Amino acid sequence: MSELQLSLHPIARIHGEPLLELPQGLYIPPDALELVLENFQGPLDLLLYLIRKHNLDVLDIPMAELTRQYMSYIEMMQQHRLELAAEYLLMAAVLIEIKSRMLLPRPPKVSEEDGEDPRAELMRRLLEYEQMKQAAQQLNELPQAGRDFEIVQVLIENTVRERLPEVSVEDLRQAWLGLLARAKLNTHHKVRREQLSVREQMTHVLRCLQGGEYVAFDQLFELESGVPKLVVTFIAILELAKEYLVEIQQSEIFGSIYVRTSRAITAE
Amino acid sequence: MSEQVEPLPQSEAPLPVETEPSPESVTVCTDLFGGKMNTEQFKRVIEAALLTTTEPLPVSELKKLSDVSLDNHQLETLLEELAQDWQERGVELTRVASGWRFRAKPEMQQYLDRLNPQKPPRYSRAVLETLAIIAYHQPVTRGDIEEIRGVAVSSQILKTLEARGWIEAIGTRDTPGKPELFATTKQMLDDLNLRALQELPSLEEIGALLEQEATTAG
Amino acid sequence: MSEQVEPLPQSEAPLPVETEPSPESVTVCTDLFGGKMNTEQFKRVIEAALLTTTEPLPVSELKKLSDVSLDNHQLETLLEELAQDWQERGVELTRVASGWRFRAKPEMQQYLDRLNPQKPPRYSRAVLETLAIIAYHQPVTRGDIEEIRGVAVSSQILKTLEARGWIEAIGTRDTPGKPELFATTKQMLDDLNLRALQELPSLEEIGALLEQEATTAG
Repeated sequence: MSELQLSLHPIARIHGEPLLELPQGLYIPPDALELVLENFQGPLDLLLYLIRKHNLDVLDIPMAELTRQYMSYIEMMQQHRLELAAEYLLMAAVLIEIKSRMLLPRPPKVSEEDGEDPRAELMRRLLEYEQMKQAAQQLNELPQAGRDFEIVQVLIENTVRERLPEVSVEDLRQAWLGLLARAKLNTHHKVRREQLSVREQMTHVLRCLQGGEYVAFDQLFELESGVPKLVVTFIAILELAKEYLVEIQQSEIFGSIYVRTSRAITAE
Repeated sequence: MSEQVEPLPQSEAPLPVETEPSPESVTVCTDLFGGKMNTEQFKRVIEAALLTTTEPLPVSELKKLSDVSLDNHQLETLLEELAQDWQERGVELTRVASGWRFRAKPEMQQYLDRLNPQKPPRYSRAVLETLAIIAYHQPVTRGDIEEIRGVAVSSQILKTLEARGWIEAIGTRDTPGKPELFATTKQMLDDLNLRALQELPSLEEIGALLEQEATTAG
Repeated sequence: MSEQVEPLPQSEAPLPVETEPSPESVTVCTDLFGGKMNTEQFKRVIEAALLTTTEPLPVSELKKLSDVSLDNHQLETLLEELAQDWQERGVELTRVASGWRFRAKPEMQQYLDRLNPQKPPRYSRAVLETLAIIAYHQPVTRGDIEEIRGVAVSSQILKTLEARGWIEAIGTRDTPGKPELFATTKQMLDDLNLRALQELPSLEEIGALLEQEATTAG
């Protein structure tokens, strides 16, 4: 339990834990001490720990006391051959400097800069860090996805429907442009706008004739669709005949005209 | 926080999913869970477990969710009840080879697709050109298409377009070999959102565009 | 009651989740969906979509599920109703930074952990402090973080948070070396089930907590 606590919680929160006391008769297993020392996040963390542990006032730090405490921890870390980050030594220098500045008599005329408490910057940093340290812990206590709650995920089987490619008119236009650009068919296959409707009608007529039987000529026309359509249909039938796709028969003069898909008879 | 002894709050109003509980199951489960968890609460736990797992959960796994030991039959009765509770929803509880799992009903697919617009596949240039030729020159034979494209047209291409319902053979040309004549279908017009073939860009426009390009390039 | 036109196919048994529908919502939705889909059916679609997606779905995405156009307010009313329907379950519908999503309630975790004993690793204090500084001071450079923490910040720490998708570089500060500026992501808020940074514990609260500690320690 206590070991778990140690690894999970900032050391400064464990007030009065005998484990953290300096060796005053009490035996500390060396690896436990190492764990404790390693757990400091840096000089600020260590200082905060000392301040809280010895009930010092952050806003009125007794520099001599704090510096002494700090130095003894640094020594202990060095004894245990812990890799001591440069920041720890730098902080030691800072503490000593503040301490000595406080020993100097204050100049009688207090200009704004000189008059500042030599501890002010250190205090600001300690408070700011402590705030963030606490914030970190609060963040850690918020429920986290995957750790403290699971996200719902229900399966979708996507075997249900195959997706088909979509084609737009623009795709067809591009395809045609590509063809034109490649081939010399410019002249060959020039087709007018109106002729597209003729082509469509040719397809329509051929569909009507699909049975292979003769169909009465007038049945191929839809009278209700208006004159332009009738003309187009007529041209379509002529075009089909020209391309040998249909044959047109009239058995007697003024008799009925019949159309059917062409048979081998018309072979050239 | 720390004083929670009971796994779930007991004071809750009856859970809304509760359909008429069969008296049998209630009896089984007040016995089963004693003061700890009632059937409905245990169902909520199973439900939460199944909803948060995409892999099917075997009965042997689901057993771990209970504080008391359950036999397979009891658990399966509960699972069937749960499946029942869900049957009107868009998601259903199903039993598959390796266990139980929730899945979206197939009829939800059309809606869910709207949220995951996977890039639709595209047709190759060969397919598009073939389609364009059939659209503009119909009725045409495979030979016509090959002549215009300058390369052989694989049967695969025509099959693709036929399978899609966009082209069909509407007859044969009366030349040696009786080649089939292909034309586009109404389906193709529908799918391209056209009322008639004339609504395709006219070839004249396309030609003009090309000439323009040629002259500006020259 | 009798003026409700017919919000539900009458042959069906009432859906198990249905709590007393507010008459207002029924009226709104028979109008909205006409003959196509009634409110309850649309709710089933939204529900299925939310259940099948791990990423939170923003209202703009959820709109795509409707065949008629809905304004944000109408949709949000429906979502709140849906959240209401679920509130007694082990799973709940919550609104987070990037949208709406279902999650298992944290009190279910003790059971779910039995099925999936592998827990994600806990973050070290160094990582957590770095995250806190980025969250509360963003945008910040690595240098800023180091100044507050009083020690060097290893690249590993930043990489861990980036890999989790919780922080990202959002630009550079215009000082020598052009150091990168880090900020937290929507994903971080989503993972903590928060809608906005303001929902993080406020610094004032944290300050109060500190004072309290200081006095109790004394």
